[in-house]
Amino acid sequence: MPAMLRTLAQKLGMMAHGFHGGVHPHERKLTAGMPIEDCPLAPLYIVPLKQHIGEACTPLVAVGDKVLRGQKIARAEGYVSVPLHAPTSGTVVKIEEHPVVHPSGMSMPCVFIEADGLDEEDHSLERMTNWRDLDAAVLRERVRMCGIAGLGGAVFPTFIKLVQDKKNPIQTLVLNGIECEPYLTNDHQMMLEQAEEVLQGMAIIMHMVGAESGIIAIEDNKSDAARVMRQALAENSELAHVHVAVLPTRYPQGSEKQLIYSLTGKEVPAGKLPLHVGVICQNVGTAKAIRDAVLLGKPLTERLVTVSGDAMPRPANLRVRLGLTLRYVFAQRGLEDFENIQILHGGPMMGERLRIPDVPVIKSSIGLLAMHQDTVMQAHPAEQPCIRCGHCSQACPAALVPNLMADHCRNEQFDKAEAYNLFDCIECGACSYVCPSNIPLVQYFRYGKGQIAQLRREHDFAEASRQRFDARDARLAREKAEKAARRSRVRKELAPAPDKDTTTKVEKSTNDKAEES
Amino acid sequence: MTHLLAALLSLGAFALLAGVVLAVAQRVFHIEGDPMVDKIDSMLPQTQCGQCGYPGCKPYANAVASGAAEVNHCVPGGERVMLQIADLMGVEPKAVEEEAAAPMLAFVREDECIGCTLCIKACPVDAIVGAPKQYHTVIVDQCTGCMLCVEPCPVDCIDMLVKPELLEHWAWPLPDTRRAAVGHERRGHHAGHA
Amino acid sequence: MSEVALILLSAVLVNNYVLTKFLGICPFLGTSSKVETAIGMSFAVMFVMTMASTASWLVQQYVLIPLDLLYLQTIFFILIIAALVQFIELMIHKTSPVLYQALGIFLPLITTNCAVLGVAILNVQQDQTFLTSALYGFGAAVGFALVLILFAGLRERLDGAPVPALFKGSPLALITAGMMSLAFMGFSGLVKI
Amino acid sequence: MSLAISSPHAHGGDTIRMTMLTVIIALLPAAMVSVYLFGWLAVFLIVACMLSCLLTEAVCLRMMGRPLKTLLDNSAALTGLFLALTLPASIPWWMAVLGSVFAIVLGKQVYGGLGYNLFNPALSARVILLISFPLGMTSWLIPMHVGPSALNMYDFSAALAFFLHGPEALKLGLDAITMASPLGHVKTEWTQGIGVAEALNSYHYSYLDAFLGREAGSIGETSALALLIGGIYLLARHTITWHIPFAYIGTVLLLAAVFSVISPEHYSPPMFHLFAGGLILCAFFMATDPVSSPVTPLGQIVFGIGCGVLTWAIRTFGGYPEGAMFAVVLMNCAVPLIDHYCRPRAYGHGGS
Repeated sequence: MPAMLRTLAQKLGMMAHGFHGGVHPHERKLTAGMPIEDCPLAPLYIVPLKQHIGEACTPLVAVGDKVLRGQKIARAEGYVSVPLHAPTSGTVVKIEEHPVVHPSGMSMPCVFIEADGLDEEDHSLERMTNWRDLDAAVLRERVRMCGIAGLGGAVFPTFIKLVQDKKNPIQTLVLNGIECEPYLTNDHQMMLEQAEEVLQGMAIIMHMVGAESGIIAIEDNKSDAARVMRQALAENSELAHVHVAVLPTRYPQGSEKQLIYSLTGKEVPAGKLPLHVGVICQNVGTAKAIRDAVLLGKPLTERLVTVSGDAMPRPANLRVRLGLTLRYVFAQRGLEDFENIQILHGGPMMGERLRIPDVPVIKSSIGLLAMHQDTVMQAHPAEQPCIRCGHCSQACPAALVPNLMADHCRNEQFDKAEAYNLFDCIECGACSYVCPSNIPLVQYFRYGKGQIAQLRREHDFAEASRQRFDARDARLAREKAEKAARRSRVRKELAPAPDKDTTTKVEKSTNDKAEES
Repeated sequence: MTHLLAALLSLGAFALLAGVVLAVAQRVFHIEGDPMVDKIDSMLPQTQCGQCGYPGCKPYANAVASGAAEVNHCVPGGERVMLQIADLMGVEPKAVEEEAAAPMLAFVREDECIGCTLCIKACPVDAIVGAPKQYHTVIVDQCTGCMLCVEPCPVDCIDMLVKPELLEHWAWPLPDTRRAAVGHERRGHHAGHA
Repeated sequence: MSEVALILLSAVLVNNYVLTKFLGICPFLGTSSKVETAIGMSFAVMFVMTMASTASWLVQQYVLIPLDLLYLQTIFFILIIAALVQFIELMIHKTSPVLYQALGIFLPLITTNCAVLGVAILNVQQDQTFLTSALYGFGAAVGFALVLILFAGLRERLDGAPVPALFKGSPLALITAGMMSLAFMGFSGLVKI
Repeated sequence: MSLAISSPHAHGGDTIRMTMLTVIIALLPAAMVSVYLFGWLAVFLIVACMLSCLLTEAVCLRMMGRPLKTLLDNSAALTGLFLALTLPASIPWWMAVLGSVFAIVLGKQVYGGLGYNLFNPALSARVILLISFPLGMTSWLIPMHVGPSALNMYDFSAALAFFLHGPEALKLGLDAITMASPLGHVKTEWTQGIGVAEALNSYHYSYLDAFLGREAGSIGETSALALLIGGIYLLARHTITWHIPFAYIGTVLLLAAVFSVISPEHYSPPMFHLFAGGLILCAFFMATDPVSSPVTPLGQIVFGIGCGVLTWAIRTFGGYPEGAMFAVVLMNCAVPLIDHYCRPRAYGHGGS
């Protein structure tokens, strides 16, 4: 009876279950259960110099250089950055701007590698089979060196999260196998086929951060994956304190903060990392990549990609080398004509719409969707006025008030938008999804965030300019005063000899110029 | 007579009382300068370009705060700055007369530069470096695009270039409400790339 | 105790100076474009109204009536109000220059706010005691503040609304105020004093 | 340069049109009861209000140069239906039409159309009518099946004549065809010093009749049952949430219960308040009008409590017998502030 009452209360929205809000879009997991296939190698690879959140990399190779698969071709710049590696063996043919995955359709410098077809690997990194005896810092450096960034789509450099902090000891590792976006199945398939490897990666991460327990989070629409993982866990004596948690399917459960709340009831404070509540969260694909980096010494040069969409002739779960163009990958699955097709990079809820298929696959490419033009257009009908129905606030996983926030962004009242916690918006799109007025709320938020960033940049620049201007003013005033003082002194001393005075003046003025410059 | 006297006295006494209270209040609540000037100054782009007719941003801020200048004279700040100032001053917004050009950068064609240092002296933010008889160069990160260096150059070797757009600085535009654009636009690009 | 509540209710809701007596419309329309400004104005008016009604009661009882100077009532009251307004103006200029700027001309214009003088005069006409007159002045001010802030909230919400050109600005503000006034008619008869 | 279009590239399929249609469907039981009680007069009133709302909306859209297909969002039709249901059956046709014009023009279009109105359009029109024509708005016809009435409202021609020309056309005195509403009766008796229990007694008040709708009142607000069916339908369809109706009705019940326990002679009992007047209609349909109510759950609860307090206070102490629509319009004034101060605690901000 209490259970029934609970369900009724939840149905009526009187009681929360798991994280706040959320929606349940049509799953459309066309590729569920399809075995992972290897995408064939191609003659040309394009490696953009920035594939993660943070600073872009600096190339280490020059045109004409021969590279091996896994060889480092670009160096990380700054702390929030990881290096890049050649996806196959071949020759660097050019380093120039090329369109990349970005909503603007703009270009960025990319390294072009012409494959030699041999796919020779670079074996310079030794295998760390003895990782249990190694210091966490050594393993962490390995993870960084191998270029691993969160493969769930956020591409935050992974090594940064893998720290042991005395103040905030990590108790729990959450392995994220939620995959709540429609269409996407690559994590699902990885858990089905490579459960052992994923668990090895999990053990390595737990060793690195000193976590005592682990949770493998899976939604109830992937019960087969949960079964496989449970079985693999049963066979694995090492991971005694790890369990599989099956959560009700709801988008955006895969978002780190929402997932942590669903599992532990803890909220990550705004502006803080999950480790502040003693949790770290890693995607299953990332765990597998960490395992490959440590056990096999293999840098990140490939990833699993769900190639799907309602316009995809033969959808599949593919293992794709980074740097292959989308056009090439799509062609492998029978899609060559892009007339009336919209390409989405990522899932339909958070993915970017790409303008051309000639951009390369990067570390964040969780899915490549080919959608019918009409399907995408139906999701973007003409915007109507907000009727303030509040469905967006009910759906918001961050408990924001999207419609009011969007009003403030539209009216350029950015201070108010910020006061309404604009920067806590995770851009999951649940609000736009439920909006009966079809308001592109997420775009308003992105506009607001972009404008605020730009205003801050402008303000900082203006402030720096003002300081330089003031410094210059002060310097000019000082020089003028000095000049006047010197002049009066000189005049006093040399008053009887007028011709000499003029020469001094000339000399002095040239001195001044030199000083100024 | 006494009635009139009473009226005058009481009114006078009362006025005196009010006067004394106000005089004291004036002392207590005395303020130095105009606090609005700094607020306005912090909204201005600090190009010091002088397009407002004042010798710099601070003087213009002064003029606006004192009511001597309208809020719409800052050309590089454009509409946004005008709206901010109007909002702060509580006055009706007024359109900026001159259209703000795209953000510019000064660029010295070094092979033509004669090293006269005139541009260096003109630059209000010390964003040009160089010694006499040496090539001068603009520090890109510090140039405000005020164009004050162009005029003094005796050999006309300074160009104003449009500031390049950076991928990192790209910002989402406001949504377009005429959503049919999805179709048109795709057809356009397809012709170019197919 | 219940008398206090009734006086306050009556002054705030039933006999609201703005919406049922239509006094003080000028600052009501002038300072309601932003909630922050409206709150600032509300406090200024609250201060002036409460002080003015108590001060005017004192003047009435101890100066005007004993000296038989009732014909000077208006002048005295205006003097009190003007002094109070000057005082609050100096204070706001010091403490919040932005609010000072935002209120602009409406701050000194509290002097000529008929609601303030109206409260002072009605107060002494109604033969109130010192306490009830203070309370009544305060209640009237709270009523003014309440509707001013509500109205400012409504007007802020209209920011960016595609209002037909004909109704942009004051016309729509007046229609909204009219609608509020109609709604406040619902309070009529609520308190019978 | 082509346009950037942000994710999500999927949509749940909700539309304004369907939302409005859902509310119209939810009002059908009440509309049917109104036809049962007031026969053709209810039909005329509903048709007149809906048509004139649609027509006015069309004219407004035309004048503002907006596409006429906006009419299809059903919002004008809904406003018309709302307004009709809050009017007494005795109202002359021109008053109904005038009310509809007020609702659309002053209630909605001057603010910029759907989504921007500050007050519930139907209720603002109702308030305007009540204050402009107090008599016409408070003459309650004796409904069919309730008491002996000189007017047979099931008779098409008689009803039409009454609707177009008023009672004079049928040579009927108002006394022969009208009665007091329960709220009005209690209020009148109260002013004459008669206690609540006695007043209800003299009215032959029955809770069952009030629940089913066999009492005088506005055509759509008499039947608590029909309105509750519609309200539950709206809740089940997630068109509204429980916050406003529960907070609103709960507050009225609580206040009425507390005060009627303290002094049953002075204060009406809670169930009387619940079934009387427009409380249920306002709580489930008017106060929950999304445009003029708060967005956030906490705000909605505050809004509901405010409506409840005002409704009870005006009914109990005020000059008007019914306070529900005043309460909602009054609380509409406070919505922007409620929204601002009752935002939910965002994820990661404070809390445990």
